[in-house]
Amino acid sequence: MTFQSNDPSASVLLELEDLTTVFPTRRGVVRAVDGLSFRLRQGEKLGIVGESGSGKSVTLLSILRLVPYPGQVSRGAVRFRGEDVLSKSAMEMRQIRGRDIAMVFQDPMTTLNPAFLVGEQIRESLRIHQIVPRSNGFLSRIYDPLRKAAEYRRVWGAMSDVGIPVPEQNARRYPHQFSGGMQQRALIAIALACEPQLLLADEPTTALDVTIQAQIIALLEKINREHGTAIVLVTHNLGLVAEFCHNTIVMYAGQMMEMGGTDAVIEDPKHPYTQGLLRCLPQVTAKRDKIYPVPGLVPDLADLPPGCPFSPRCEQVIADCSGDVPLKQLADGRMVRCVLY
Amino acid sequence: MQGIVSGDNRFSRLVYVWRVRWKVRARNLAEFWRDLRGRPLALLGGVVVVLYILGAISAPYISPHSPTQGNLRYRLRPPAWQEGAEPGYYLGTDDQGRDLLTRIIFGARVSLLVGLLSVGISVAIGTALGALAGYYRGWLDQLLSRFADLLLAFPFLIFAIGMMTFLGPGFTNLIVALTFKGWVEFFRLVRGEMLAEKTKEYVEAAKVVGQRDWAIIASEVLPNIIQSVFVLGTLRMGFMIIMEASLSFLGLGIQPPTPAWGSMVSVGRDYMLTAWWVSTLPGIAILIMVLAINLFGEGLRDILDPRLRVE
Amino acid sequence: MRAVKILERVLITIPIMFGVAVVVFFFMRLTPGDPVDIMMGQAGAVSTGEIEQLRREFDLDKPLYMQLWLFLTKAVQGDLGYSYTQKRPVNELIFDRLPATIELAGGALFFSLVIAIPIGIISAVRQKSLVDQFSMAGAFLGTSMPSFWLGIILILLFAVRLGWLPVQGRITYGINLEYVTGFYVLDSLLGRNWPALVSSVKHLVLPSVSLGASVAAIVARVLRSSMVEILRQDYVTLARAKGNREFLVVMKHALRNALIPTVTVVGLQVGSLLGGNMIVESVFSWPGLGRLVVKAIFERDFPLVQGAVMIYAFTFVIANLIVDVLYTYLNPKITL
Amino acid sequence: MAVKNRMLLVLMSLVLMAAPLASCGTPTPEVVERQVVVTQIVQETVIVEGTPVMVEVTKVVEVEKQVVVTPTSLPARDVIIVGLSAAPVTLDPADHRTRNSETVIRNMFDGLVTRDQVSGVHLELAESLEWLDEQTLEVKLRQGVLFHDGVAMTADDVVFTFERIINENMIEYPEVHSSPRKGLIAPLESIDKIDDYTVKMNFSAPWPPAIQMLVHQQIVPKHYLEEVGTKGFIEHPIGTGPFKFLSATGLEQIVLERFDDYWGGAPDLEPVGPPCVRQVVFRVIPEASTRVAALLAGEVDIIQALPAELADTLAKTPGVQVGTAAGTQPKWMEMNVNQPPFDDVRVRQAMNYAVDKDLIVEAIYGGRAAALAGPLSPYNNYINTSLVPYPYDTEKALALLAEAGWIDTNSDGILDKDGISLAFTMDTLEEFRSLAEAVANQLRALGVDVGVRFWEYSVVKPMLDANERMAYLDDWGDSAFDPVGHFEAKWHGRVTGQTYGRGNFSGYNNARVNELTKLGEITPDPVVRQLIYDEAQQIVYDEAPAIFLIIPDETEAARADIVNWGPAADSRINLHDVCVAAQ
Repeated sequence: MTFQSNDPSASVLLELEDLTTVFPTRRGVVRAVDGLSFRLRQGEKLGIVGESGSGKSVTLLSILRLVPYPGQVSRGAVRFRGEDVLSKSAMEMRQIRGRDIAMVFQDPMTTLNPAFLVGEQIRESLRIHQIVPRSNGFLSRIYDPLRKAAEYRRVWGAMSDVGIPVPEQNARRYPHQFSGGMQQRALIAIALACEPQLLLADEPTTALDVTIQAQIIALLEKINREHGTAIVLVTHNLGLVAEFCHNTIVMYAGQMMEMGGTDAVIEDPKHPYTQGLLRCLPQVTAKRDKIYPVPGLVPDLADLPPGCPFSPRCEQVIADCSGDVPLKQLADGRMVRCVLY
Repeated sequence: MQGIVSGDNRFSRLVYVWRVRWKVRARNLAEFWRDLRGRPLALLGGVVVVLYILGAISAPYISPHSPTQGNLRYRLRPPAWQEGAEPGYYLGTDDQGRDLLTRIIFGARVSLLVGLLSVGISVAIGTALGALAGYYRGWLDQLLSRFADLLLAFPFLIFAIGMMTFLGPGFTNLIVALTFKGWVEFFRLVRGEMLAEKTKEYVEAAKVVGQRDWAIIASEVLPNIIQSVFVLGTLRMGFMIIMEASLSFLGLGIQPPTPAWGSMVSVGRDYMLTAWWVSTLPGIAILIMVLAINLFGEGLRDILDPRLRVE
Repeated sequence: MRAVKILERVLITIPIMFGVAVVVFFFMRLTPGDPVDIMMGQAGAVSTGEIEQLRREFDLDKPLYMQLWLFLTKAVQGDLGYSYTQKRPVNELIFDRLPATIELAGGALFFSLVIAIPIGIISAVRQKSLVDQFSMAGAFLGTSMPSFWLGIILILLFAVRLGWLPVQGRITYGINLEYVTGFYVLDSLLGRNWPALVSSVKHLVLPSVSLGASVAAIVARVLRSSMVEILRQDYVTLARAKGNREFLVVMKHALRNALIPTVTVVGLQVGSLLGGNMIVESVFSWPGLGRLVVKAIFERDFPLVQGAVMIYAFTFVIANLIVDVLYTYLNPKITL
Repeated sequence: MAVKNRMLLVLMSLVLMAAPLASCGTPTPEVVERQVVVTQIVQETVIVEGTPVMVEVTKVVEVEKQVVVTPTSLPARDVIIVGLSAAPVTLDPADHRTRNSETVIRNMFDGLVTRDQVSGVHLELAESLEWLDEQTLEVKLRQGVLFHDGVAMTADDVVFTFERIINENMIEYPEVHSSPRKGLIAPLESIDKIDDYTVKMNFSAPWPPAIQMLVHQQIVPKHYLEEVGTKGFIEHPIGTGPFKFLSATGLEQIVLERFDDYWGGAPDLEPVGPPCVRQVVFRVIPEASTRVAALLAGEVDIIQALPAELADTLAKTPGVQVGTAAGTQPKWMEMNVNQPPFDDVRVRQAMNYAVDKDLIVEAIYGGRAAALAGPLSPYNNYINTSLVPYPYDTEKALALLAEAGWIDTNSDGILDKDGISLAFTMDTLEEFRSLAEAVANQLRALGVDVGVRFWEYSVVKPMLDANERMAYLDDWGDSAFDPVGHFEAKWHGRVTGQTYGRGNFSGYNNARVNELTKLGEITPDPVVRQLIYDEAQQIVYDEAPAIFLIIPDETEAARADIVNWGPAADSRINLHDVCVAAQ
């Protein structure tokens, strides 16, 4: 259903090459993202899955160069529309953020600023990127009601786009007066306000009820369809990926374990970790089926085993696992990092 | 007979709980020490505080002169590095010809005691009442909270002055005066935290298990609150020492010839133009002390309050 | 809606004020020392008859509950009695002095905020940097210096040695100023009286610094720690992800939220600014209420102490009311 | 760590910078010296035909050098700012009991008599004073004296003034009450107007210090007070003094202006005429160090109550001058004679021998004080000149103590007797801290365990009254320079409900001293009085109910260009003659 709509002829929008983001800690340097490479074409929907702490969110933050101090990108490149993002000046970077690449965060409760009206928060990116030109007149720099009105019309537009009813009223409310789903919609409206080419969605549904989750995903789907916005969806929910994404990347401990067309990955997982993840997925159809958890715990990034980081939890572990495990390309263009292949 | 049996059960359970607790604590202590070493400023603060305490304890053995007995002939001599200094009086002398260094060392005893006692008693009262009020609510909470509001409405210094005129000067009275309003802050802190903690699951669990209220308060909730109390306590110590100085400014502080830093700074202010050291050197002693306590307290807060950790 | 809530809050202050009145009444009466004794001092001849007469005049011969009743009933009517020592109505004395005290407290608050807010922000943004460590050490210094000591050092340095600022008083003698509100800075602004403005501001600097130093230190520290926490919030990252300049991220998105705990602390500090005044007032001979109160306590001038403490308590309660109202603007989640 | 060190360094250097003083120099004014004869009105008893008659004589008591400016040009400044140590409580001459109120009031009001900077009394609004008999004083008033509103002062004003003081409930604001100054003129029974410029004062008993005490009462305008009432009066007081009221800011700052129609002031005290400066400002600066700093910074011209510590430094500072005058506040440490160990006269004497008063005078007061030789101030008009201060003699002190049984038997450095250490707490007030600590120090060096405790006067007073405390160090004002007000209060045995012994905190009660005190009060003859008080002083001296300590000088300071200025013994600042030297 999905792979074919991923047009290979579309131009590459975003390219990550050997991206490595590190955090110095007292117990040594932690690689939150370790040598990640992938390409994203225009209009593509890419899913990144993995447990907590696998470096998914840091990847997104690295793309926007918003990795919190003291973390930093230590190696690799991020190319957006062929331009190296990492070498851009702070000012150029600010122009990209919000306008070309927008981000939707995990928890709408903490991501909306409690002190400002929702409408103002949506309007902010419009103002920053001067989407609506200033009107004439010497006072317009400080006071420009016409521009404000025009901006608000766009705000309302974005709000109804994401399905917030009565935007004129809801724009004048505070985040805490919104329900969780509405908050998430507001967040997406913020991201969409400037009609970006790329939307980075960091677990946008985790904090929501299942029904709301579906609505949000449908919303993202619609955005992708109508605006051709490329979307990177970060989640730990494989089902979501299966439903939504063209391509899927499975990450573990900062490394890419497996990558490929979503259908292929779901139907024929190569990496034992992917297999494990799929096994824990509760099957609604199969009654009373057993859930098989992936044994063991999320690894301590500061204290990784040599070789494959998954090896301590892997059921198919062999001696070679402790050696260097390179990423291998399989025949159908899939990539997998495992000694078994 | 049954009582003994159930007592035994309780006893063994308590022993078990305590052993687990102490293990956790020992591990925490090691972790704490590691964290502390990672914060040189806090560590330095702690070291300075310990040095002050040691100095205060060993004052009679390390002081070159008598803290109370002066010689008017050596009055207002400058410190050793200034011209006209009296040999053997390294930090100069005060208006009674007493050795300033000795008085500063002995002053540490009084000032540290003022800080420790006034804060310690405030913590004890404030925590106990705060925990009760926060746990039981009801009329007790109403009563105590209104009383606390009432006390808060008085400016601290005015209140302390009133108390001191009421009680008369003296060390004990000073502590009473400082404590009388000092507990309110701890009360408010603990009460607030207690209200927050009370709704948490572990308290519910303890209730379900059938723990008694006092046991829940004392052994379940308080250990979770005590960290912030501790931090606030270290921050208040400096304040109390300065309050003593401010009361001395009005003649309500520690009585002579007992040396206390606050009184020394206050008394020396008349000599600021002619003999700066009389007031300034004890002032610097307070400053370093409060600085050290605060650095230590701030470090403690960083370590103990996980919310503020960087990682 | 808000007005009703505010009114409610104002009404809540009444029992507090009543409590303050009763407490201060008994406090003063039970304190050893006789106002008449102190008034007559040591000099000259005093006969027992004279003393008895004075006690009658001050109602001191009446039983305690009668005195309390008289005090309360009069206080409700706004009459705080008259000062034994100053021979003037307490109301008049207080309102003569209160503007000076509030002006000084205001100056100190202004100074401490002007110092503390940038320091708190910069320290939080540049966490663990030299600037941070330096200013936090400075903040510790601020809380560890008795205000009178700081005051005397400032006088010696800036007034006597450098001659930049005046030693004492509120305005240079000889500058004419029409007193309307009693706040000299305000009065000179109202009258467009620039020399008076310069002089009164100059006189305000050193006392404000001495009084405000500790508040500045506390505010800087609270602001820093709440800023540090806020800067880690998702909405700050979102603000960055929108393409905001870092300056706006900090000053608009983070500061507004970080100010919430800061405002609480400032509200509580207003009490110490008002009540810590008397020492700074003495050092800079600032004709404020604090000095009057201390003198009144020592002289057992019951009506004056009672009145002044009630005014302090009232100002404190009002200051906290303002803080609460301010709160609702800063934090829309809270509605009084 | 590095940060912290740097902070400390900054602080230290800040402190060090502030430590030494700098001050700008002012050119010394051109001055000439001239001699001024100080006279004093004294009553003397002359035997006329076998009957003693009291007459008044003007006596030359002192010839002193006074510095007077030769004006070369008009003064550069015509405003003088005075730094007071405490605020006056009112500007109503009848409604206060504090020195600083009087300081300001006496620049606005004149009395019947006034006092010079030493202790001599001079006629002011009175043209003459005559005792018609031992209890009746006739006062002839000066004519042509104007109040500040231009109305002439007459006998009505004088009668009104004194009746306002001696009658009950004469002051109606803020509530009706009686004048607290009645005690200062208690024996005055009534005052009668004889004619417009003559009044007669009737005393209930002979009262030798009457004229000295009249200095403390100032004449107020009857017509004005009756018109505006007390409230109006204290808001804008009017008197006959050299300066008229201009404005006051809550009595923290009081501005007075030259009264150009001033009648001139006491003719004995030159120069006579309107004041020199246009305005004087009294500003309250309670902190001593701030007062000095304000003087150094040139913000004030004259400061009151200069701490002894700073007098030397200031005297050496260019641009500033320091003046002293004999003080009026002798200081003692009274000992409870009714309790051991001070019930033994030898112990009390030993205490007197154990204190090195000269060292205290030198070290603490920089020489600006005098040792006391007995119960009276050396500047009192009836001082017993044959007494000398107890010499500093620790051996004698120890010998006396040993005689009384106090020996250090357990060699712990503290004397003891029957297993009890010689120890006591010295009560005092915060203002006497330096002196009290010095005395305690010296006694401790002798082997007496002395603690010091500061009190508020009001708190310790009832305990002292009950004779509960062991030792009390304080002073007792002597501004009238007469034993009355002093001897009966301090050394007469305590009599409940009377003024006798009201300041007697030692519990001392000697029948002969009591008798002499009462005799002295009513004996008009100065020679006889001198004999009476000589004997009384000798007894008190020998019985030593107190350690007779010292009397500090009144020390004040002024900018160098302030001339015709000097502190007064009673610590009042009279600005009538003060000028600013031309630059």
